[in-house]
Amino acid sequence: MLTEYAFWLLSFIAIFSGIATIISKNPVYSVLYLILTFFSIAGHYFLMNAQFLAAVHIIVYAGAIMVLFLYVIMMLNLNQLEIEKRSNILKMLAVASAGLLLVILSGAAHSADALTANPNKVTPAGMVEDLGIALYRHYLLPFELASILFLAAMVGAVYLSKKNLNETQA
Amino acid sequence: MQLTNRSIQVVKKELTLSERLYFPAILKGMLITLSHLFKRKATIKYPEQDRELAAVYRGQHVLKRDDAGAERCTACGLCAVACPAEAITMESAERKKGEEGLYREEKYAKIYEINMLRCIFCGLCEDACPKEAIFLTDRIVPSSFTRGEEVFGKDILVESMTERVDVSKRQTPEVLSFKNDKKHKHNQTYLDRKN
Amino acid sequence: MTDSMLIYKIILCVIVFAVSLGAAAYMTWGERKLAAWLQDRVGPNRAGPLGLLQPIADGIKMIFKEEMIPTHSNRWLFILGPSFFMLCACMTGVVIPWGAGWQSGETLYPMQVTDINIGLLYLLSVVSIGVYGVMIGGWASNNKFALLGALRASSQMISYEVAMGMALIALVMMTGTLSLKEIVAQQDAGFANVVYQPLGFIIFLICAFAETNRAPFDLPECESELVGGYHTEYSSMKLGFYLFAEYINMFISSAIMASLYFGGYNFPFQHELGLDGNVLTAVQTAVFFGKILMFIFLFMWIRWTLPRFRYDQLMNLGWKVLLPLAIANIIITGFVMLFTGKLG
Amino acid sequence: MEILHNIYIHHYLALSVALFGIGVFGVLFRKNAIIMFMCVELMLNAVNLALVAFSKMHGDTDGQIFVFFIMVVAAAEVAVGLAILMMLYRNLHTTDTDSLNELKG
Repeated sequence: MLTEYAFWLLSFIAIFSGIATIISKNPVYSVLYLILTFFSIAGHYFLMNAQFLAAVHIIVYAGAIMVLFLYVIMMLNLNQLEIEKRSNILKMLAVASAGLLLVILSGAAHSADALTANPNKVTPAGMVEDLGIALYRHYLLPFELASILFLAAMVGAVYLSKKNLNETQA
Repeated sequence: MQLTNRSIQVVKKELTLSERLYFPAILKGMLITLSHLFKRKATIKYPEQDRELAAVYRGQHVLKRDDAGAERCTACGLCAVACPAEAITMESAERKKGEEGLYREEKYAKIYEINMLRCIFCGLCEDACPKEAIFLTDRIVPSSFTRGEEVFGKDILVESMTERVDVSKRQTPEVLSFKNDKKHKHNQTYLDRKN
Repeated sequence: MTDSMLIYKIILCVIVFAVSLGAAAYMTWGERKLAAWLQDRVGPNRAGPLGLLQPIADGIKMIFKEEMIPTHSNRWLFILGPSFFMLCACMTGVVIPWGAGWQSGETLYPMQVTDINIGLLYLLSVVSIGVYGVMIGGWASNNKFALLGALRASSQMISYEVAMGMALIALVMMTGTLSLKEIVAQQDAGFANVVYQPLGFIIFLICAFAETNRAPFDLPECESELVGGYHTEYSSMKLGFYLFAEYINMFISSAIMASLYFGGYNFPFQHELGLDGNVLTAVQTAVFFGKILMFIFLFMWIRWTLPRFRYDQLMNLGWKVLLPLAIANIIITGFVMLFTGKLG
Repeated sequence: MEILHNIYIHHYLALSVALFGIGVFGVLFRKNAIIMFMCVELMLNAVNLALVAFSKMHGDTDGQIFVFFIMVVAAAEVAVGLAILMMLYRNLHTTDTDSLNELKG
């Protein structure tokens, strides 16, 4: 029972703060609401017994990615945003296309009703070991490729954020 | 151009490995602070404990009375003249009949004020005084909230006969013995003269 | 989970909370006393015997001071900042095993609020979100110094988190578990982990100093450049929260270091003493607190010895020294495990 | 916490779809590049949620592994993307996507 209430509460928080993220005028508020969304998603992971993933999710998303966002917004001093003027037609189109997508996806999700949890195959606690084995046995190549991706991203980020490119070439 | 031979050439030499690791230096510093943990504390708990003062410490002034209780000051003004900070002012008055027990000489100081905010505690007033009347003592001048309170009048400066202020530390043995010599008229109180 | 166990856990939670708050309060006293002693002074001695009531006096002063919120600040975020920082500081205490557990009849009541099997990751994640308290507070103050202090603090904390996590990975490789209870229990049999992981311990120690914003890494609040750093605009109890949370962080990180690297509540020859289970637990808890006190002393001792780093030195140390050392530590640990055949 | 008795996969899918829709709407609705970027993150997270729910349903770890890789990609993307945004802001002093209508910087 308790977990059900937790599910509804977390879902409510996730959707509420998700909406707040996109309608907040101030980007700092947007970031904070998005962090709240991520926390509630982490809560969902906990509910689904994916504890390791929940912790990693918080460390990576809340602890690193959103800090970077906040950092950029604070550094650029974007809190006094010019009022966004987007034409009404575009707004209507945005609502329409997002709504259409929503309808299609929820229709697809609804048809998944027959899929229920398979109680025989519920993995026991100790997700860390299972994940580790899966990651380093079956998915070793993608894992290594991911680290190469990281390296490339790191080099790219450092190169892009250099103050003056001409100076470094000289 | 070299003016003196005290100039030293600064050499920025390469740090050795142990210096570059920093840990030995950090450990050394930490041992130094640790050794201070066990040293005698320099602090004293002031109102309960008094710090030992030097024998020649110059603190708050006192205007002395003689042994019979008469004020020694005769308002000659030499202290005010000697004062480099111009902290002393006084107003003299003539002694009336019947006041011999209060004032030693025919002239006395009606008002005698020392501005403690100006005073530099040099002790020149003490040196200038021909009547052995003003002395600096080892008492610490109390602090106050207003400037007016720091101008000390006779009510504070003149010693009371019940709590006499010992200034023997400030006097050489010769002066002390001279002062006790009643042969000199200078040292006689009015009671001595009466007898 | 039975009802009695649930009640017990709630009580334990409250006790852990109260102990960390009380410890933090008395650490302010200890800090001032120790600073005084290291400088040949006496320290607080007026409020109560030995100044022991000083934290209470400080607390009363903090609460009754005038509360100021700058006019152009962001009011809600201004309040959220210190609250969040305090929350994160208090959250870490729940995974630390304070002792083996109380045997009452059939059931064993563990001295740990919750033993989640990803305890170490939980710690890291709480530490990593602690940055927000500082950033939000500094930004909401609408003050250049506060913002710069906040940016410094956050970049410092993020940088040192990396090396800290790397240092922990070597430990996790060795122990094969992420649960703090397990790690502490493993140290009962053999030596404490610091014997096997001296380099990892030193890296972790330095990172703990940086994470708690303690000298010589107290750049975020360096008075000579940034006035008060991220809490320049704060006064009254909101400032108190920031300062208090720093001490709680210090207490908790001392507890973590004690349990990860110094055997936690275990002490040598504990089973040879022939003590009864519950008595042994009490002694173990006392020993654990002794270890924590030792680390707190180290924290304070270093603070009053070493001067503050320059900012570029700080970043160089974090990225160019500690991170490579931590990676080297992982590699060395891996090789040793390979050759000693401890690989599972 | 082991089993959610009355919460089935379609609950999670509905939540995931809702979050994804919010993300899409945000990307279309807002003009600020940083907010759009954040909405992309939100969409990625909606997908992650669905993957974890599937992983839970099937009782194996593959879904979670995919979530890992999505996180990796998201982190790399944010690092590069924010660097690009910083460059953009340095050159144009705005993060409004409508002002990026020239190929020359």
